[in-house]
Amino acid sequence: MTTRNLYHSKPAQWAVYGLFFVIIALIPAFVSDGFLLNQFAVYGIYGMLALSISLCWGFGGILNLGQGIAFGLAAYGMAMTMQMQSQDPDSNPIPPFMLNNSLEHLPWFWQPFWSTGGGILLALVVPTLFYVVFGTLMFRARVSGPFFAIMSLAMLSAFATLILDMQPYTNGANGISPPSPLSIFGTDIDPYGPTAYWIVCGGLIAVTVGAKLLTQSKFGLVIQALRGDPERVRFLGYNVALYETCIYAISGFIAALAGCLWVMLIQYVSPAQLDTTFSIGMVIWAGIGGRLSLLGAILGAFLIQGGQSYLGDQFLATWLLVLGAFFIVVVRFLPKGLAGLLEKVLGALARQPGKHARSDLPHAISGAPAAGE
Amino acid sequence: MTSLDIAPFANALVLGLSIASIWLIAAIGLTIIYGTVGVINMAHGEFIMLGAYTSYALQSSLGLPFLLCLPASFAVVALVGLVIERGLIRYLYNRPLDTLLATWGVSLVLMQGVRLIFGSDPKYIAVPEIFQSNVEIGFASLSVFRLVVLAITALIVAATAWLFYRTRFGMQVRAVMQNKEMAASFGINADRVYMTTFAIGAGLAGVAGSLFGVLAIVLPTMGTAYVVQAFLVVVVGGGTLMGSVTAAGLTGELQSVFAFVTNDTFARFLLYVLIVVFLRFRPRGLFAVAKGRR
Amino acid sequence: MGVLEIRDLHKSFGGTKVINGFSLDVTELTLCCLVGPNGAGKTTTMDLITGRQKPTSGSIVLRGDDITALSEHEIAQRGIGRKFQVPAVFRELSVRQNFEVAYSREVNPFRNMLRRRPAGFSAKLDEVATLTGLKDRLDVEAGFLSHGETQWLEIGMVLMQNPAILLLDEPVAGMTESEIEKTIVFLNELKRTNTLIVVEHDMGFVRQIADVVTVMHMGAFLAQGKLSDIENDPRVREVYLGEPEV
Amino acid sequence: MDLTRRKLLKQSSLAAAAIAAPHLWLPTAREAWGATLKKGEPIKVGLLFSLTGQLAVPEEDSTLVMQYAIDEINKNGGIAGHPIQPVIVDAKSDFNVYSEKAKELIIREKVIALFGCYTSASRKAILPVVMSQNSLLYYPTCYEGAECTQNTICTGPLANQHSKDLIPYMVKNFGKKVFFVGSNYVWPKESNKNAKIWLQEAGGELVGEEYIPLGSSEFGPVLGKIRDAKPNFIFSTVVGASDIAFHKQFKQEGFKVDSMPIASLTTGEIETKAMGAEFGAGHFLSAPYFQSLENPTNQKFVENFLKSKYGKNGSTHYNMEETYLSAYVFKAGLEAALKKTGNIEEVTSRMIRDVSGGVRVEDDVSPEGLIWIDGDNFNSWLKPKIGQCQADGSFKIVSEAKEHVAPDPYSIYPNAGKCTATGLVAPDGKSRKNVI
Repeated sequence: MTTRNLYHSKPAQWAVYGLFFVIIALIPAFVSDGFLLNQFAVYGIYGMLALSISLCWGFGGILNLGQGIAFGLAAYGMAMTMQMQSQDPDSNPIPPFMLNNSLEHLPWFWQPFWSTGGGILLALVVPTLFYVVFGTLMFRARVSGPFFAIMSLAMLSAFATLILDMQPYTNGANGISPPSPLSIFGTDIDPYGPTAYWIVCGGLIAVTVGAKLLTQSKFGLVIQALRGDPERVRFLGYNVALYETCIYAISGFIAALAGCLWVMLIQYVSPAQLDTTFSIGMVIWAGIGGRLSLLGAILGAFLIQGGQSYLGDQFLATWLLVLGAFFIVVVRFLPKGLAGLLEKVLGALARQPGKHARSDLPHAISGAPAAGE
Repeated sequence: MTSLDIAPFANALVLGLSIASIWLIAAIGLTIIYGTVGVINMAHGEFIMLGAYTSYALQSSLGLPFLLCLPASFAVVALVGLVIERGLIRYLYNRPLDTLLATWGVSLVLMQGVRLIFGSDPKYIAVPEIFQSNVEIGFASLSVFRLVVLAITALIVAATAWLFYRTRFGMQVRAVMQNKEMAASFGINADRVYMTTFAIGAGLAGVAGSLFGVLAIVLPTMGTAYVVQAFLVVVVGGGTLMGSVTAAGLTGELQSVFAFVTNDTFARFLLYVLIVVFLRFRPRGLFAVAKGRR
Repeated sequence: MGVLEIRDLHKSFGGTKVINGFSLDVTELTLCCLVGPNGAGKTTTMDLITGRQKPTSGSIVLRGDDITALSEHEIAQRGIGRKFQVPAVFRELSVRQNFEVAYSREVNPFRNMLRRRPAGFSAKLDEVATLTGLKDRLDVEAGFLSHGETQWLEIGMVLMQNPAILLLDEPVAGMTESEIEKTIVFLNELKRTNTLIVVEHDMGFVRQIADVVTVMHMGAFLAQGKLSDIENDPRVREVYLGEPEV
Repeated sequence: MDLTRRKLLKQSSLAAAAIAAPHLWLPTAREAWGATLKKGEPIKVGLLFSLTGQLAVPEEDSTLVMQYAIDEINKNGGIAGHPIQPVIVDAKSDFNVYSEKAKELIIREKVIALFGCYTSASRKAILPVVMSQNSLLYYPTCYEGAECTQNTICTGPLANQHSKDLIPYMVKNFGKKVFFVGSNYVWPKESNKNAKIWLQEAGGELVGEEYIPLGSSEFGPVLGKIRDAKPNFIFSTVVGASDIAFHKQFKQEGFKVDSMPIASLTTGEIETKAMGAEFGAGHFLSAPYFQSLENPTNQKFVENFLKSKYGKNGSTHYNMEETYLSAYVFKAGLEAALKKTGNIEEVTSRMIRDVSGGVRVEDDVSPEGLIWIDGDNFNSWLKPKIGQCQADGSFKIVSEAKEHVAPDPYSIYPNAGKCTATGLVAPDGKSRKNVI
């Protein structure tokens, strides 16, 4: 085992993850600029989204181009929760935009959002439930691969259209901007302060650890198996549709959490959060970072969004051109993304002469990517 | 609309036919590319956009008449498709999800490239005055240009059907679709078949683009407006020519009728939901491409 | 009374009848070879037993339970394992992981989220890895195995599943002579603890493993018995052995 | 100022510090809100428009005309001797980027004011940060109203001003029956609510109302309904690419502009140029500004702008002019603030806003003629004009309001209350800040 690729060593992986967690947790110690802190927190949310894509696409082989559904629906739930915090049941019972749309009562489905806890709970549960229903429908019918990708895209369009059309309840294209920050237990969470950053950071660490453990469980193994050959898995006695629905819904739940936190930071939601470009963007983050590596996907999001913010202004008009070309190169030459590149490099190092290269077993070195990473 | 007047409803049906022809011509290139090569081409919308810009550029710089712009757009976009197929797609044939993503990258590059060259302000394609009127067919009324689109769509469907079912090339295509290895042993070059099909599919998108540029507007982002519909036509149809014709007909009529009864936005939502439900029962579409079994 | 009973099975695709009133009883702890000319419906029968396709009519009964309407995974859970004609393994996973997935005592996704290695796995892995000769190859990615090894891996996976009945579709296709020898020994060992149905063309191979041979023709039952009896059956000679094979 | 809020913020970050770490190396509450100006240094303002993507079509022009206006002000001595320094960012037509860039400009660049946004959605996306940092947004275009914040100033027409003259004019000249067509979002619906009031007053009749998806270019079904309803004219609030598709299909489907013209709130010089003048000719537009306005200030503005390095697109447009005005409204506001304190270092964003009530941009500066900022709701008093598109794509002014029309963001929602300088005062007398 001396020549095993370090990339596949579980202790090494956990060490790298731990280091990453320490670094992101320490950022507020060095950054006091409210703008930067808020921006980094937003990147953390993009990281969560990339991770959710990595789970269902990288590990489960389910290419989901409609992750904006969970993100967007949850964001609407959170925005309404925060909006209702600024309303008063007696003197000011409905949000201004509803008043302007000639509503006299708060519609029943927004009623639970009077309660902060209830609102956040619904923001998380409703999108996840939708994923369960839609996933069950699609996976039972064995819609898979590109067909599923297109259907998720169509569903995303359908939701965006519906939200636009339901203007009295959603404020249509203008979206909802709650006038004040989220308040929990009587404390305002300043979107530009360290508290908000730490909430996001804690969320990111929690979902990353959870996802990592999940991929290392038996469930994770079955998911990776069905990515390659769902039929074989079926004949081994596993209910493939149920497994696919599970991983799809889990990834949806993570995206929903990201949506909630995002609104906490941005205080705004609109149908643009259900734009196809945004959802496909998530896939690009994960693809470039490495869809088979959770951390790779997260860093992919940081890299691309950071590039968009900081390089974008220099390139201005050519940014999308550069991004598109970069993505093409990654798909063509590095299907496992930048993490896959690292895997190759470490693999090559492990094969260095003098270390008992096991020439009879080249496969052992170039390695099983599947064991979690 | 509570009146029992049949005319507006009949008009909606005629209009549905026109919408269907627009969706079909947008989808036809996608159909043959998916049906033959098995590639979900996310850059299809940008091929449409390129077609529109080709017509615009030829018209504004060389003064080419509109009807000549159509074949020219076909040629130019087919060439672009050819280059993309040779340079990228052919390396990804056994990775269907990756082709989907790579072509998305291509679409970003094309969109931004066109924006850099032509700017992001809208452009305009001129058509002969004769296309700028409408005709009354009994109770229904339709613009001449919509009829032109309908006719060109019918022509293209016929030509494509002829090409794929009546010619030697079509036979080769079907042989490759059935069994690539077997076809190769008969001396059919699958590589060349794929290349040609991809180029033709791209070229057809170019023709569609020239027509859409007249109907609406020429913008770098114009392709995205058509591409989801085109995908749905292909998915519902199952990737065959007949499937796409039927699917476009059905969805176009449904859109028109729903829009007549409710409004355009809600009609679109209803249609998408119906398609999801439909796929629950026919996951491979109306007329599926035969796929080899294990 | 057999462990698996197939009653008057019919299956047609479009207008073509592929299985036409086929019936079969499989006795516990025997190895039954399913033979017949190409297009006799052997693989389709396998598909119908494992739920991959649904019969037009007829029933399949496993230990008294009708399993005809069940889906693939439910049938697999009841103890029918299947090895495909073209070996189907998880090429991106290591051999060990392939075995791990195949060890499907627990199929509930939620319980599987909480555990890594179920009880009894190590012992079973050891046993199957030894049996299939893959003990040294456990950490190899399955995509890198030789064709013969892949066949063995898939057989091993079916064993990990611990099925009451094993369905093997041409298990020695593409194997070398020595590998075939090994398989023969192995199958003869296996039939002491399991019931097996094997689809095979190679009559030499059949001769060395079969307890019972069932001949299919045009989607129907033609004859059943010991190989020697079958070989002497004039009907069989006519449709099958009468052809160049013997 | 808002001390309780600041204290709250301080507490929350301190609480977080206590939870997370024993040390106090953590940043506590940020320094004072809003930007301040320094003597002898340029006045930093942010230009938050999209230079790439779909929204670049109108917004790139906005950036150019803002730069032109700033150059012009600086050439004439700046504001109280201080030059204005624009910080230009690209919002990339992406609402996430609008929000991010607004934060960057306000928190990091510490600009004293933001000029930006075209769509209401992008305005809503940045308002939370503008309000929480007590900054100042100049929103230079038409919008629906129904908003009462203490941090914005708008130089475009509100829904209650925009169509006030257009509807009676059309009813008088073409007939009573009108069909409303709009893009499916907030502004068209709000505009139509106002238009219905004018329509009722003018004795007109609404024979249909349709909304089509934003960005859609399929007008077949809508034109079919219009054909059946046989209106005398169409009132359109269709925007962007859809608007161009609408005008083209209108002609292609055989509708005649003479018997059924489109009266629009958005189809101006640039849109007409994009669709081809043949499709725009004969239709009507209501706007406070047209390139063809015949007054010396406008003629000078058009001439100087078009020959400057910013005038590359070859036309001026109501949206550009409203943006141009916002620079002068800012200048007037800052001068008023200086008059009040005498010390430029004491001027804050919020102070500029509070003293901007009533500031005027006079005839000799404003191409559309005198405008002034309302002291309650901080929108503009202006005169909407009606133009008819000619065969060459220019507009002929056919009517101009005699009096300035007062902006009222809540004109159709009297129950919501009245917008005042300090907040929205509900009928029960309660006042609420920053109602959006």
